[in-house]
Parts: sequence; C-alpha cells; structure tokens
Amino acid sequence: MILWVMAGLLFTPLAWAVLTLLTGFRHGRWISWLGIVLQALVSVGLWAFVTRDGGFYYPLGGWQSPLGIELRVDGLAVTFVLLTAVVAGACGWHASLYLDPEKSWHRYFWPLFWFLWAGLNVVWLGDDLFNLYVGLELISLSAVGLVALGGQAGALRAALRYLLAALLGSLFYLLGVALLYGQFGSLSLSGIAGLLESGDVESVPVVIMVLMLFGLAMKTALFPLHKWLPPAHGIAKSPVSALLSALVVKASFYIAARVWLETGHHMGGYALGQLLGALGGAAVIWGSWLAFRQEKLKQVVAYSSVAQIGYLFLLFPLTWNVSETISVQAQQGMTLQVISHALAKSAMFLAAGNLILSVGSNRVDALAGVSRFLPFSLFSFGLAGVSLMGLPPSGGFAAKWLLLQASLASGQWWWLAVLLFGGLLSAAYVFRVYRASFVEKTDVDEFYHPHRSLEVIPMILALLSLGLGLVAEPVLSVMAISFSEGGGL
Amino acid sequence: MTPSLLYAFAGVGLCTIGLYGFVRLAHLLRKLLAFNLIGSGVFLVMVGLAQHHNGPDPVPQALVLTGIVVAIAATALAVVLIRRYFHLSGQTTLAEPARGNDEGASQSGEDRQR
Amino acid sequence: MTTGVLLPVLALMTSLLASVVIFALPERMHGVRVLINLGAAGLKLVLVGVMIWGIAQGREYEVAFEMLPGLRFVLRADALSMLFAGLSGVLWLLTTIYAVGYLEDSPNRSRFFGFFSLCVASTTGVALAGNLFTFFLFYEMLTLSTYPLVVHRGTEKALKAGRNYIIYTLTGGAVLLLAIAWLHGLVGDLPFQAGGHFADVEEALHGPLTIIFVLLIAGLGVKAALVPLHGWLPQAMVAPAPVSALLHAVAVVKAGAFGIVRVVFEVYGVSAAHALGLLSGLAVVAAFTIIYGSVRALYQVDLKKRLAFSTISQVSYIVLGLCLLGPVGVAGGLVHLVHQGIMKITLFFCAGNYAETLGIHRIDELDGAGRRMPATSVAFTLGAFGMIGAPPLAGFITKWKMGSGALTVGMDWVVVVLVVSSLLNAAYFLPVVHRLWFAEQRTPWPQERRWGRLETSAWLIWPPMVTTVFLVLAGLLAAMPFSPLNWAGLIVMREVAL
Amino acid sequence: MMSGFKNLLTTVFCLMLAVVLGFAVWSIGAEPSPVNLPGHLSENLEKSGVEHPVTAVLLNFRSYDTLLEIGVLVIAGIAGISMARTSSLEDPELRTSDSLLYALQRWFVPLMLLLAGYLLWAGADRPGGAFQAGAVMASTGVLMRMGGIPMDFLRPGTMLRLGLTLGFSVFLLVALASVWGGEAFLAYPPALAKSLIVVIEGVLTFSIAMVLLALFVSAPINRGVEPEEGERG
Repeated sequence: MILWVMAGLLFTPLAWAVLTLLTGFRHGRWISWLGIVLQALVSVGLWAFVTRDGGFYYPLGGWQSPLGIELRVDGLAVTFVLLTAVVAGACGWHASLYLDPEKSWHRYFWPLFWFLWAGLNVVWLGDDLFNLYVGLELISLSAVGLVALGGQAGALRAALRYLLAALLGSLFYLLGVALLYGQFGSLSLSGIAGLLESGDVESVPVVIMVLMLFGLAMKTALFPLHKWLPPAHGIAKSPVSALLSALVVKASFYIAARVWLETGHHMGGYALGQLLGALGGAAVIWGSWLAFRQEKLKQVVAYSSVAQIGYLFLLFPLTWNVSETISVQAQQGMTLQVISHALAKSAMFLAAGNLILSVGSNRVDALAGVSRFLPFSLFSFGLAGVSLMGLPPSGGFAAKWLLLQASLASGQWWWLAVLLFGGLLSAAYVFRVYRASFVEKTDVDEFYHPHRSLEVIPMILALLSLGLGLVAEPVLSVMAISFSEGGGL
Repeated sequence: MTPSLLYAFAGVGLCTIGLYGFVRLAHLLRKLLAFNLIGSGVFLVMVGLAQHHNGPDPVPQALVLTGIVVAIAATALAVVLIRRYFHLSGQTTLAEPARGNDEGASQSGEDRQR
Repeated sequence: MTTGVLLPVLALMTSLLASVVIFALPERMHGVRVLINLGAAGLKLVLVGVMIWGIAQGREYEVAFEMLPGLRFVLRADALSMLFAGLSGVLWLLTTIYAVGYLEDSPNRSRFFGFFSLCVASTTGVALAGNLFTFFLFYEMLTLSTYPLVVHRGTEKALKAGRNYIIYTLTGGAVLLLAIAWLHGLVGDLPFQAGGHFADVEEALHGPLTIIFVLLIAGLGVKAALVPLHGWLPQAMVAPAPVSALLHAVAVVKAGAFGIVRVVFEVYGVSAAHALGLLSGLAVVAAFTIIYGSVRALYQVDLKKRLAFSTISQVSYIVLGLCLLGPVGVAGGLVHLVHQGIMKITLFFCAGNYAETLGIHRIDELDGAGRRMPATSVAFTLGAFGMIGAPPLAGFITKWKMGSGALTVGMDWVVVVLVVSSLLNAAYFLPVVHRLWFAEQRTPWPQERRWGRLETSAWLIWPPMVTTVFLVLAGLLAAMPFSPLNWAGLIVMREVAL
Repeated sequence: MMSGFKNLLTTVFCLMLAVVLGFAVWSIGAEPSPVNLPGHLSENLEKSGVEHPVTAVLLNFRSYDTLLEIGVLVIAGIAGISMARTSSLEDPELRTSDSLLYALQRWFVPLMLLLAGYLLWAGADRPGGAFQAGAVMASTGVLMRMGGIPMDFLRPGTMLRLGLTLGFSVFLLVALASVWGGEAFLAYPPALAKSLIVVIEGVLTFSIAMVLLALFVSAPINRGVEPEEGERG
C-alpha cells in the first residue's frame, strides 16, 4: 500500500506534467483537477500511514544509501507534503479559472505547474544532498518558466534575474556538497549526521556550511540577496506569484534548515547562526519598510515575502547549542511560520489578483471604494494580513509566540525586538492597503466581478491561515512524529 | 598532493574567476558564460577531491554528468530567454530602462541586427 | 457540565455568527440585517443573564483547550467577567438600536454592522477570557474590528484618526505581548485566579515582575487612555456617534481598564502588587490622568471632543479605585466600570442626536436646544449631573464609595483628587447644560432634519431614554441585589480576597 | 571611480574566497573519507545489469537523479518553446543553399547518426551513454538546420511535444511498472535490468536530442506580447 502511496506522490506530478503537455489548456484543466484530487488523497494517505507506523526511509530503486538515493519520510516532511497539496491545489484551481485559455502559451502552464509540484515533493522528501540539488533545479527552472510565460520585456527581465540568482545559489550549494562529499564520501544527509555524531570525523571546515547556506539563502531571498524576488513575484501571474511566494522559496529554506538541524552543531558555529539571524532580522525590517513604500499592490505583497522570510532565519541562532526544549520550540515556530506564511501569502496574492482584475489597475491607490464592490476578496486579503501581522489567533501569531518563547528561554533577547517591531511594521503596510480601500470615492463605480470560485479560494486559504493558531497543537503533532526505528530529527 | 587534488585546486580557481565575472560583467551572455565557468569549477572540485581519496570514483563522475545536463538545460533556457528579452527590449543587460524611452528601445532589437 | 461549557461559548458565538451572517448578506437587505442584529443582541443578553444568575448561585462556567504546547485557550465566566459582559450585553442592544437609526440611508451598512458585531464578540471574549493569553487574543481582535468602524466615513480626517488609533493600539498590543510572553516564560501559563499568583514570590523575581507589571500597564493603558497614552481617543471622535459610544462606553476603553483590573486583582494580586510597590505608582498615574483629562476638557469647543477628554478622566477612576487597598474603595472603582459606561453612553447618544437632528457639533451652537429637543436634553442633563457626581445618580455612588474607602485606608489625598475633579466636571458640564436650557437660540440650526411630531427618529430617542433610567436607578437602588454596586461587592468578596 | 572601487572589492573578495576554498580543499584532502563508496559500488555492480560503473550509477543506483535530470531538460524545452509563438519555427534567414555544404552534409549526417548509435551502445561497458549520444544527435540536427534541410517535425505541435516527452514517459512508465511488480519505485527486476536500461537509454537519447534541438531552433521571432496584470497594454 505504502508503495503505491509513495509512487503516487513521486509519479503523479511527473506523469501529469507529461499528460498536460500533450493536451491543451482546456483539457489540461480537467486533467489537472483530477491530478490535484489525486495528490491530495495520496498526501493524506501518506499522513495516515506515517501517523500509524511512524516515519521511515524509502530506498529508491531498492538501493540503500550511501549507494542509492533514500527518501526520508518523517513528520516534518509529511507536514510539508500536506501543505503543498493544499496550497498548490488551491493555486492550480485558481489558475484554471484565472488564466485565459485563448492565449496559446497558457497551454504550457500546466506542465510547468506539475513539474514544480514534483520538484517540491522531491525536496520535502529528499535526504540525498545531490538529489536535493536536482530537485531545486527542477523547481527553479519551472518557476522561471512560469514567470516568463507569455511575458513582456519586464517579465523577461525579472525571469532572467530570477534564473541567474537561482543558478548561482544552486552552484554555491553544489560546491558545498562537493566538498562535503570529499570529506565524507557520502551524500546522504542523515548518513553524514550519523558520522558526525559518532565522532569519526575530527574537524569539518566551516566554509562548507557557509557555502551551502549562502547558496540556499540566495535562493530563499534572504536580505541582502533578496533583490531578485520582488520583480519576479510581483510581475508573474497571480496564481504563479502565489505558488512562488508560498512554496518555492520555502524549498531552499527547508533544505537549509534540514542541513543546519542535522549537522549544524558540528559544522556550524555561534557566529554563523547569529549572522543568519541578524540578516533575517534585517530582512524583516527592511522588507517591511520597502513593502510600505511600494505603489503597486503586488509589489507590496512581494516585499512582504522578503520580510516574512526573515523570521524563518531566526531558526538558526535559536537552535544552535541550546537545550532540546528551546530547539524544539524554535523548530515548531519555524514550521508554523512556514505554514501560516504559505497559506496567508497565497491567499494574499490570489486576492490581490482578483482585486486587480476587478479594478483594472495594479496600484494601491486604485483600491478606493473597492470595499463596497468586492468586499469578499478584500476581506480575504485582510484576514491574510492578520496572519502576516502576527496577531492572534492566526498561525503567524502562534509562530511568533513560539519564537518569542525560544528567544527568551535561550537568553537571546535581542530577537524580541525583531519579532515585535517586525509585527508593527507589517501592520503598517497591511493597513496601508486597508486604508486605501476605505477611502470613499464615488466617481469610480465600474467594477468587474470575477468568477465566484476565484473569490472563494483565497478566502479558504486566509481562513486556514487565521485558524491555524487555534489548531496549532494538532498540526505540530504531525511534525513531531518520530521514526519507527528510533531515528529522529 | 596528488594530480587529482590539483584538479580540485584548479576547480577552486575556475570558481572564483567565474564568480568575479558573474558579479562584474553586465552583458547577459557573459554572465551566462561566467555561470558555466563556475559550474565547471564545481564539477572539477567534485571529481578531483573524490578521486584524491578513493582513486577513480564513478559516483561523482555520474553526478557531474547529471550536473552537466542540468547546467546545459539551464544555459539553454537562459539563452532563449536572453534572446527573447533582447528581441523585445533591445537590451543586453538587466539594467532597468529609464522611464519614457522604454517604447523607443523596444522597437530596435532584432530589427536593428538585421 | 454541558451547560457549563456551552454557555460561555454560546455567548461568544452569538455575536460572532451574527457578524459572519451580516457580512454575507447583500447590502440592500436592511430588514433582515436589523432583525439578526437585534436577535443576536437579545439572545446574548439572555445568555449573560443566565450566567449571572448561575454565578450568584455559585456555579462555574469554563471551557479550555490547549492551543500551543503549554498555552491554553480558556473561556471562563466569573463574577468579574459578568460585570463587564453584562454591561456590554445591555449596551450593545441599545447601541445597535441607536446605530440602526443613526445610519439610516448611509452606505456600507453591511460592512458597518458586520464589524460592529465582531467588535462586540471581541468584547465578550475579553470579558470571558480566563487567562492573560486568551485576554490578549480578544484584545487584539477588538483593535482590528474597531478600525473599520473608526474610519467608516472614509474621509481624510477619519482615515487619519484611524491611523493614529491603529498606531497607538497596535504598539500597545506589542508591548502587552512582550509582557505576556515574558511572564509566560518566567512562570508558565497563569489563569486568572482570586488573589493573584504572586502572594509569596521569591526575591529574585521581584525585578522582572516589576518591569513586567509596568509593561502590562503600559500596554493596557493605551486602550484605557492613561495619560500620556491617550492621544488616539480625542481624535477618534470623528467616527459616527454609535462608534464613539462603543469606543468610550462599551468596548475599547473599557477593555483596557478591565485588563488592568484583571492584572492587578487576579494575576499579581492586590497585596502582592502593593508589596512590590506598584500600586502607588499606578495611583499617581491615574490621579494625574483624572485631573489632566478634566482640565483639557474645559478647553474643548467641540462637544464630542469635550466628552472624549471627560472619558479619559473618568476611566481612570476605575484604575484609581483599584489602588485603594480597602474593600469599599475597590468596590467603588469597580462599579464605575458600569456607571461610567451608562453615563457616557447617554451623553454620546445625546451628542449624536444633536448632530444628526440639528447638525450641531460645537458647544456654542447648542443655545436653546433644550426647547427643540427636550427629551434628549433631559437625558444629557441627567448624564452630566451623574458625571459631576450629584446625588442620587450613579456617579455619586462611585465617588462616595471611593472617597470613604480612601479615608479608611488613610489615603486622604485621593479625596482631594475626587473633589477637584468633581469641581472641574461641573466646570465643563454646567455651561453646556446652561446653554441647553437657559440660553436663547441665536442662529438657525446648522442642518435640521424633521421627523414629524417626534423631536428626532424613534430609533435615536429610545436608547438614551433607557440609559438615563439606568443611571438614575443605579444610584437609587444601589443597595438592591444584582445592582452594579451589589455585584461589585460580590466580586470584591469572592475574587479580590483583600 | 565607483566602478573601480567595486572592481577592487570584488577582486579582493574573490581572492579571499579562493584562499579559503583552497585551504578547505587542502584540509579535506589531508583526511581520508570515512565512507568508501567505490567499494560499495564494485560490490553491487554485478546486480546492476551493466558493466560500466558510471552508467550503473546513472541508470540504476541513482536512476532517480537521472529521471529528474531529464525532467529538468524537458522543462527547459517547454519553457523554450513557450517563448516561440508562431506556428512555424523556420527562419528563412538561417537557410543557406550552398552546394558544398549540402554535399558535406550528405556525408556528415549519416556518419554522425552512426556515431550517436555507437556512443549509446558503448555506454554499457565504457564511457558513453544516452546523453553523449543525444548530444551528437542534436548537433546533427543543428547541422541539418544550418544547412537548410527542412525539419517540419520541429513545429510546435503534437509531434514535437511527443518527441520531447517520449524518453521521459518511457522512463516513468518503467518506474511505475516496477511498483507493479511489488518492488520500490524505480527498482528493476534483476533479470530485466539490462534490457530495461537499454530501452531507457535508447528513448532518452532520442528525447535529449529533441529537447536540445528544440531549444536551438525556438528562436522567438513574433511580436505577441501580453501586458502585466492591471496594466492596460
């Protein structure tokens, strides 16, 4: 049974990519709906299985590591697989109604979308460092293809910029992997972690960790390497922006977090952790400030991603050389932040797309009076904003709370300033949008009403993100599922 | 010090040269070449270092083969994007065009080339 | 058991569901909307009534579950929460009626009433919260749900007021979060509990606990409008009158004051807070706010602005009352939570009536309005006298209890503050009353609307009438069971544990 | 001035990086690695179905990497042809009708195809394999196109898309079929390993050639543009 589930998880997105490439956009729509349902079922099946029997390693081709490639299926991976099913499913559904089937190039949307999904699953489950590299490239190239799809010079410039940054980041990561292979002779992350724990390896140059994290931080758009993100996420079609902000940047971060948590104690250092945390803090402040200054609605949301990604990097200082409890708290905070940001940001981009569609302009000022005509999308946008601001009971708040507790308990009180001040700054840009929508201007009353489903999807995502805080406990319990044979995070 | 380790050092050298080019060169095609240079450097490090330890090691060789294909795919995609970008904007760099003469620039591109 | 769990949840859900339904309703379905609003308000009042009865009998209502590891979401009805929930329940019904009349024919009513219900749901949550974290949850929800109401008119001025409101309250919220998180890190999850948690606390924690107390009060003080954190309140008066009523009497300001009550009584405990030397500082801040608010009110020419500064001053009576260490004085402070609410809402209803019927906003335009709108003016006059503290109205009870309580514990200076403040109250209210009744109308009313034989719309006239009756009865029947004063005595007996 | 400073900064940074990396390589080279992967590999080589270890790694031990790698190639192909929005990819500018070139082609094209076939076949026991063969095939196509031989199958239509995905689909089907047999994803039954690998290599060669060729010819020449969301084009 589990064989089929795993095969479904790895096989369906790739097969669907081929199927949808062979058909057009309209048929691809039907096929993709089917695929989304299938993926959701398989993801839930995997969750059920792992909850019952615990996590496990899955050797592909029947070859154990270090010779073959093993997949690691544990609670964290399952959490992300489920998250991907929800968010990517929602974005796919939205895109199927949002994109214009008359335009010939939209037929290539579906294959790229499915390849992207496949790449995400590769990354969530990957344990082999080189396999993760290939997964990252799968994601980057399909993401670039999606950004460039049917675009003008501006979109192509953004896509190229994205592509170059992503490629450079991958190469830095790969250089780190090359050195790591030279040191250990193995590519399996858990294998390397085991070797480090056993003490067979005396010293590992810290530059390996620096290279890998630098490359991954570049792909995650950590300040000051974030400049490629806002143009790409701002200019892509809204469902694409939602996918990119919600999931794609998380993939490289996920690898960085995995590497750090497994090997950071031996290969990292206090200074490296603090540096990453400081850059994350700077990203929170600087990204929020720039988001506040943007004139275009989607740019506001895109810069907000830069800021929200910053919070994730607090994981590094808060898990280095601290007690198990604090480390777990920080990891839980990071997981919740990833989930809530994925849900909130996809809701926000999809809602922004609807708003832009209905007022016919992508500027923030143009929203005046829209609260009267399109309250539903605006409301979704607002609810997602609550999560970004980190107000209760949203998932963003739960994440912030856990990170606050971890900073206090580890005595690294300086992160408190980032967490609290960052929340206020994000309130500044979110309320700027609200404010614009409350302006009473009666001279414009021509609003286009998008399809009902288009409005429902962001609302569902926003409500999920808002309610996440209330059910944080069960969500975190998925993440905490341990390995059946004693191994663990 | 074995010859294999020398490969690895050469790879380090290629990486840094490529990085310099990637950062400093504005022309997109040159950036792309610089990217390929870094890639080659990384592959050399990978093979050389492993070979130094274990003698000829087929695993990194296979990895490099895979890496080359990925790099080619990326390069090819980048070239297509650069061509279309040049076609639409007439630019060969990522610099934002000054506001206003945006329109004029987009008329040139491939027409001018012919 | 089941009703014990069910009632607090239902009380919360009535207004929450009402808001969801109202958001979903199309703009033009006015009748249905009014029906849902009033139905939900009535239902909630019944639920709160049942709980008040039960609590008087000694029953307990609690529902709790774990949200995050070590962090519980707790809803619990106790005597103190019922004081606030009862107040907001009654006044919500009246304010809803008033708002229906006030916003007749104005746009965006669906949005307005949706957020209005959400706001009341948050207030109920604040009242029923069983620990600091749950309190914070609803406290922030209140901030968010009031913002659309403050900027409802969408004018430049309203948007500016909204911006200031949100800057003040969210910053306060961040400070509060810091304090709560720190406290949680130090001692874990603290349910609200009679007598507080820190009766005998080790020496090492004194420093952090003092800082946390200051942070908590600072965070809550923004909404309670303690000077110097009061800046948002006078500006927010640009909002429609029902919103002002909500801000000043039912929800926002009260949530801040209520939070301070919870922190002092049930987190720290009066004796512990006193032992740490925290109460005297709080008393000085409160006393200063009382005087400062009154002095500023003197200089306002805009009626609603004068009322706003009066609120700043009056809410600090509650805070000052907490710092009086004896049961009498504390009961006096607590009961002002209710008394200030009904008096101030009366005044804001009346101010709204003048604005809506005659277009009057400035005090010097009020000359002779008493003859044009006698019912409203009677209500206003009684409200003003109540504020001044004239017997036998509600305000008198507060001041009497607080004064005598202060004397028994030897805090004679509080009596001086009370007297000075009452004189100032008189100084800024009596001229208004004088203009209403004794001045001749000199200029035509700025913008008059007529409603047949009535002085104004029936929706607008009844709510202030009812609250006026309340404020008279709260004074006259103060000794009866279930009167606010009686209930405050019950709270002091059960929960303050002096 | 500013640019000179940046140049200096970049130079210094790169030099420092070179030194640091050099030290890292040196120190890693000084210590033996704890895992001897080539050892593992030679132990299992017999079970893989091919004699050449690199091919064994590529198509058996780490076949998942290769599957995904072909996926990356297909993505690049898709993204490439999505740029071209005309029905024909023929660019008359690139046609030449030089008789010498034509004569040369008549020799070269079959020879190159033969070479590609040899590379594919050699992959089993010595350097060579699908990718090398595919690259040679693609360059044959480039030569043909440069020489003006029409290649209608490269029009963006069903044929092109089928060609692009053929290798990938077959690879996927084999992977799925292995689950049918009760094995793990991508685990070949040992008896069939050799033949399966040969089939996969064959179709992969073809698809790799198609992708590379499609990327080469998908020159974007039309003016179809779409405005950004919310911008009136």
